[in-house]
Amino acid sequence: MTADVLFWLFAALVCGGALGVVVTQNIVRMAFWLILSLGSVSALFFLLGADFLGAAQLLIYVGGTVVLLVFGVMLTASGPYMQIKTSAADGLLGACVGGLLFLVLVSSISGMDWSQLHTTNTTPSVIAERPEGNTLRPLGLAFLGLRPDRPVTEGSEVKPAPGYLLPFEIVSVHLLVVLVGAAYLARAKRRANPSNDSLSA
Amino acid sequence: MDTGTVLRNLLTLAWLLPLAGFVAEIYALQLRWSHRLSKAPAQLAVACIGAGFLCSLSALLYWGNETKWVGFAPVEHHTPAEGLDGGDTAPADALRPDATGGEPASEHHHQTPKFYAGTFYKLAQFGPLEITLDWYIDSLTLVMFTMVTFIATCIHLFAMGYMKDELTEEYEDHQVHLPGGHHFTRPGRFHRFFAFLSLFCFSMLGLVLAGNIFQVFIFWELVGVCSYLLIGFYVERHSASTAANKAFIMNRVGDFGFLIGLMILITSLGTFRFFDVTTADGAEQTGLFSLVRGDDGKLDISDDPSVTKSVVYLRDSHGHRLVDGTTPRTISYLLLIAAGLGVFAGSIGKSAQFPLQTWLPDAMEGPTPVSALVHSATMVAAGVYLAGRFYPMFPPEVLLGIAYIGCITLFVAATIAVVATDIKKVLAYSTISQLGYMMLGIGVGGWAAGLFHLVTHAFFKSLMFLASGSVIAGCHHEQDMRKMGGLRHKMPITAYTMLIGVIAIAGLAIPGVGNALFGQALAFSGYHSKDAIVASALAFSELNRNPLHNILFIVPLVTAGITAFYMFRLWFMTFAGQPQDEHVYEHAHENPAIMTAPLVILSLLAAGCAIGGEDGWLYCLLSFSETVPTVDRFTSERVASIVIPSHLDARDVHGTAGGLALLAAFAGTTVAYLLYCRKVVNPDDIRRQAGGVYDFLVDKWRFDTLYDVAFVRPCHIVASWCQGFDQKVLDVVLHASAAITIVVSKWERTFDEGMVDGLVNLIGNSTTNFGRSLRVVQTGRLRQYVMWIAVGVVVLFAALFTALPK
Amino acid sequence: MFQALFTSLLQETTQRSLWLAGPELALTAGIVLLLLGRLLGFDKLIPPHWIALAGAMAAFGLSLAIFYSANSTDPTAADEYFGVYFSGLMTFDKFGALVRLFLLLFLVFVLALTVLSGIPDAEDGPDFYTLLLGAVVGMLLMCSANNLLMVFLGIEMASVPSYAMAGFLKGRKQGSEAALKFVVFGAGAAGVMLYGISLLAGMLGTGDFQEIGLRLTVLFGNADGTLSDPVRAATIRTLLLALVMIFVGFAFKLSIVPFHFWTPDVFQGAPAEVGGFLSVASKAAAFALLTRLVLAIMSAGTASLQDLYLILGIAVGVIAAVTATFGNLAAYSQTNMKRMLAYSTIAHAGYMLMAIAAMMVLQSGRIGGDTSLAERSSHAVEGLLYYLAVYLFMNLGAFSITALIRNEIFSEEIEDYRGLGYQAPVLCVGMGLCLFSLVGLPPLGGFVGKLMIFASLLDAGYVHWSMWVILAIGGLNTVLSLFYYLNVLKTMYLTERPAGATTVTFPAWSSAGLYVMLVTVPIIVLGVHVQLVSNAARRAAEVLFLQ
Amino acid sequence: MESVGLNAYLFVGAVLFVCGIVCMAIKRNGIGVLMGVELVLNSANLNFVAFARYTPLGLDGQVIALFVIVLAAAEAAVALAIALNFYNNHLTIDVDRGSELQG
Repeated sequence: MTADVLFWLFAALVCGGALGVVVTQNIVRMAFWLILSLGSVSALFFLLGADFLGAAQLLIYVGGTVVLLVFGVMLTASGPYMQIKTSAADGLLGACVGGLLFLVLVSSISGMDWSQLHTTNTTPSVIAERPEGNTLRPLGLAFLGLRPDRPVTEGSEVKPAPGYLLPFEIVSVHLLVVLVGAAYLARAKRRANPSNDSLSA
Repeated sequence: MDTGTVLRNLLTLAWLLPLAGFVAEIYALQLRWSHRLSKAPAQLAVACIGAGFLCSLSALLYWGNETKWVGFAPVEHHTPAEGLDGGDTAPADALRPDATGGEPASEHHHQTPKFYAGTFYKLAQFGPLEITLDWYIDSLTLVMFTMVTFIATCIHLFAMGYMKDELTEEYEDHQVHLPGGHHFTRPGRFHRFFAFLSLFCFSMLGLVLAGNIFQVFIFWELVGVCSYLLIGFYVERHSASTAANKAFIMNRVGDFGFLIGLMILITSLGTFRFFDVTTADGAEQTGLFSLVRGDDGKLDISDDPSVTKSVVYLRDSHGHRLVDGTTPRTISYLLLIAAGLGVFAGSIGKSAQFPLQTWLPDAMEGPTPVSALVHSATMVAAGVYLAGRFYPMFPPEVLLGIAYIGCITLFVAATIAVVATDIKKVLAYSTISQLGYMMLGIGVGGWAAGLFHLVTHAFFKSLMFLASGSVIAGCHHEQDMRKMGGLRHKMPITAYTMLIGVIAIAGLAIPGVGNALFGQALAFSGYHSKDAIVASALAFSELNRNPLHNILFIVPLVTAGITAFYMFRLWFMTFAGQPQDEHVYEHAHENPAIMTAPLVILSLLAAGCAIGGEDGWLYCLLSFSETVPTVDRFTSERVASIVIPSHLDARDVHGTAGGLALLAAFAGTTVAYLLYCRKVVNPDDIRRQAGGVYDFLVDKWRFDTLYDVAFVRPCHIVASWCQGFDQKVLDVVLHASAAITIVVSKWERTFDEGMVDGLVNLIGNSTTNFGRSLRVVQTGRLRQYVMWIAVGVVVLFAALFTALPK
Repeated sequence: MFQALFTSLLQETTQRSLWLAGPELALTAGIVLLLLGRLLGFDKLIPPHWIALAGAMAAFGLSLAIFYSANSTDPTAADEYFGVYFSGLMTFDKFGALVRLFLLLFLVFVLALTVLSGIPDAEDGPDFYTLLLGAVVGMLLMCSANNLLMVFLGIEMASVPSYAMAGFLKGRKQGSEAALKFVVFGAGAAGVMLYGISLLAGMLGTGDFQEIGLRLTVLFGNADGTLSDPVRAATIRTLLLALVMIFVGFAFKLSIVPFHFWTPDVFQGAPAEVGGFLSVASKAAAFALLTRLVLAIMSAGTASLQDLYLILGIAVGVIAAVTATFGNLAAYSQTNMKRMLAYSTIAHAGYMLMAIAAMMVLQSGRIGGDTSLAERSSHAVEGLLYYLAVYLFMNLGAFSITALIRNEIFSEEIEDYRGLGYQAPVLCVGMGLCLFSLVGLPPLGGFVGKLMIFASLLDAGYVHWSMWVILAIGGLNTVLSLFYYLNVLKTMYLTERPAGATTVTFPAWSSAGLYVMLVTVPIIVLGVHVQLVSNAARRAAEVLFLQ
Repeated sequence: MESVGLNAYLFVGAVLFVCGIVCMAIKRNGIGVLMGVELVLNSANLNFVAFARYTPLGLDGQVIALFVIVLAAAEAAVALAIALNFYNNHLTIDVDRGSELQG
């Protein structure tokens, strides 16, 4: 029961925050609404028993990404461009398209009966145990490529279940590459001559 | 070396020389062996193609020598009964040479293989399908090679004179007006012109030498590219670049059909080759012709009478049905028709047949040598050549289609030519009309007749184009016939060589005179070949009881008259009569020998190449390599009852058809003479130039008195006898008929230009406009792009959702 | 238990996975070396492009070795050699090996081009090459992905460095605009795709490609209805939604209408070298991945899904036809060479998507029981691979020649190419070959590729007639495309160089001239000697249709 | 069994998704557009975690979500750098000003 109340509370905060981001014209307020919304998402993660993920969400998103965005706001919000307003027509058009999209999504999802879908499960892979909190250790092992939570056996042989060693490693390469790129772009440029394009490199 | 190898080597040399020439010429300036004012590139081009001609000619002679000249003399024709007897038992596979090509294996009446074939190089292999460079040499190939290289040599020589304006650093193009009253000036492009000509010769020869349909397609496209380059030679002129584009578009439309035909062939027959080969491991791969026609040239159709269900059994070169396990290999009859129509669509585009004929008159924007080479004698002939080469693959329904397309084309084009006043346009329409004759000939089963006309037409049409080029050059680029007249005095060689061409195309003959010598009427080449076509058409329409098919005979017959009419009209307006424009006349002059010499040579051939008619060497040579022997009649009952006549049927009606055609030609000539030389029924002209006509006649024409006595005087006497009444009747009748013809032609021209051209232009413009309007979607606004993602998801989902079966 | 798992993981990783991931590792080593070089200062001694080139060559060599060993492996031992690695996240087969080979060969060519054309300069070199190699690592992952997570990861890894590369000339207004459009559009498409992946994974309870088919069979297999009817309808609806959303991600990478908007803007704003890279590499990788994903989904052999598959196939075909037509029409009125090539890229994506459509339709017919269709759908993939191989050279050729001409005349406007044909014959003949091949004129490679794709459309037409319509549209499009390509050549060859324009001297026997020849000669070779690649392509395609 | 089921979470996810897309489509401020991207990615993450809880996807859902967070951070970094670069060149962050490339 408590969980229900908490869910409705945070769900309202998530949706409200997201709507706030859309509706607000002021970029600083948008950042505030975004923090609210994403923070509440992390609360929902906790409710779903994904404690590590919830923490990561708070740390990386609220603590990292959004702060990055706020930096961006501060660096770019100067002078007359502080408020760049969306015209009413654009807003209306966006609302229409968004409404249609929402209709499509909800009409598909709401008809689903997930429990019925998965009781018919007869695939070789066993239903994994559903994470109910305390996911730090299984997640860590999964990143190393080990899945004790999801043993797959064929006869007497033990086969490795999908482990995530490769993406875990390769994503670090990705981060490296991306940060190099971001640093390059954000570095002070040498040809500070935006009005005069020269094609010769 | 055996005969096949020698022939292959000679023809390959003739084929590749122009390519070498092209490479040298296009970079003549870059490679610094020539400069812009030098004629060296042209000399190189002439040398290449001239050497090619010598190679081809020696190949032809070698072949004749090796085969004891059997192909050059008439063969005793079978009676149908004999043909039937021979049907199954004759060792007809002896008609085919050893599969690797070259080795004669014939046991037939003569010890000569019908053709030599082989593979240059294997490009690729997709499972059972090989893509190869093949060669295929029969007498048709040899004749085409010799004809193309010969005409090309003449035209190269002529062009050296015609294009000499380009030998300059600053060529001023008088037809391009820049703002400020100046003309556009650019460096001359003499070397480039000859480079393009060489490339064209290479492509055309490759097309003729090709041993599989895919290779034909490749060179087909190359020929199209060359044509594009040459038509658009004066690229700065808007009309020239438009015409180049138009030619390319029209051709591509046809090529699309060609491509579909190719795909059907590859998917259902699995080979592109014309001939059979034995692979290294001894397996026999049957070529297209044997697959469809077996060894006896007949389609092996299932008995099922419905066209949608009947199939053609595929056979090997021994006439056995091919099997795939136990089921016989077949191709649906309908699919065969579709493939045939597809390939013929390519011919329609290239040979400017109805309804794709409009590009050819516009293509006259190119320099006149180009018109002569590309758009009269050779490139447009490629379509006819393909139809002839591919003849064994055409079931009777397709042939009927070919015949009707040819029939429509020849009539439409001829009527338009009647009202044209641009000298090159008249010739262009005449080309279309003659190509229609060829197609008609092939369609009604006169395979050899159609190709016969192809060769003779090539000679006299290139002659006439060169003569018109000579006129144009002599009159300082004046092309309007109404401003000419009397030019035969200024340029006699041009005029009389042209006259030979005109007589040849008109099909005039003096019956009875030559019979003793040749067994045929004394006539120039065009008479013989047109005669053969008309005879085939008559046989076709007689054998087919469907009254509609009579059109196929009547229309060409009438058009023979119209042809004579407009050709003589052209000649009379240009060379005879009184100068219409003193300025033009004053400045007109005969051209130097380098331009007139080719005219003379060509006129000899135009006059004499077909001596002997259907018993002459040229016709015999062509019919020697007929892949589908039309010894017996062939009857198809699938779609409609169609009977393809045999040689004998055509021979039976030859006298009738020839007589009628001759009559029509004389009628046309007479009318032209009356209208444009005598101008008896043109009251306006008579009123305007009343006295002048008589002076002109008395002074200038040698035979004037004769004509005067024979036609004019009686006319006048009768007129005075009838005291104006009869004259008025005659006047009204003739005038009305002339007016009706002109109105009809104009209407057709309007249709042609308004509808067909308009449609093409509409498509072109609307494509560009549509493309431009698509730019509006690309607003450059990021937010709209993102909006499209959402819209795209919703629309895609909605569309798929509604399409999903419930 | 734990010990057994650990041992098997260790064995799998060291004995198999690391060898098979060799090319990726080599590229990663290249990236690390580049950064170390800057850190330790030896980038002054060894220019960064040599390091990058060494990494790329090493990766290419490794992938070549893997490719040969894959092709020479005894088919009976195939079970142990081929199959998944890295605990099921990746899969190894001849298909992936071939596409990886294409990609790395392409990378080597692009690197050589950047060295020749001088983008980037010495100072920015390490950054540029890091991004380039990083993007290729992502593309390699896309080629062999076997899990929905790897799909997203691969696409992101390939895209994000590309965003930065698009804006690499950061002082230029157009460059920064292009990059912003690219990143926002790409992020939006990736978001939509990720949402679709989440729906699909949630619905099936797995992200593994092998299991997707099994799960779908379980869900829809028996007509007696383990699912009650309304739930069944909703499930199909959600499946459709998920697939559409995933398709959006691919459509963005492939620039399929209407998700193509970024393409012209980015290609125009970005350097031609980057444009060439994006137009070929990311397309090749995305097509490989799309083929895999489609086959994974279609491996569910239940007749009840046949209708859905057929409709999806037709829809893809229609989209492909629209894309090709749109690309060709919009290219008409372009005046900027790079922008025109961008639209041409869109059109070619349409042609290649037609192969996928043919494959889907044939597969749906195969599910209907006609087993002979398996071979035919493998021909569709063969055609796609061949087209990609040709496309690699012809499009890179067009873009690289554009870049080299830009270095000579400082312009990318078609108007400024007037009369170049006689001043720089190597460049212009090369460009002519590339453009003719893009049109699909014989005897060039583009013709063979188009022929193969059209042939499989013809085959697919026997399953559903709509494919013939697509074929007709495709054929018409080749006619349409002729004119704008020809326009470039016309400008180069049939007009004179205007007075006062820069005189270009481009020697044939320079390194750049040799490079142009090296890129364009394969176009002819592929058009003439088809077996060279078609055999490998056939073997690679066949393995996808084994079951 | 709780009364709040999977569909409720998916509903919240759908709201987030639509808000994110609309935000990207209508914001003229480049930074605002990037915030939209974050919303979209989070909506998918919410789905994954919910599926992890309620379907056999299990822990895999959470793993995927973690990777998405990391990738989103990387993407945000590059996107922000590009936005700043855009700002430097155009002296505004208004994305409507960048419509030089069009047609």
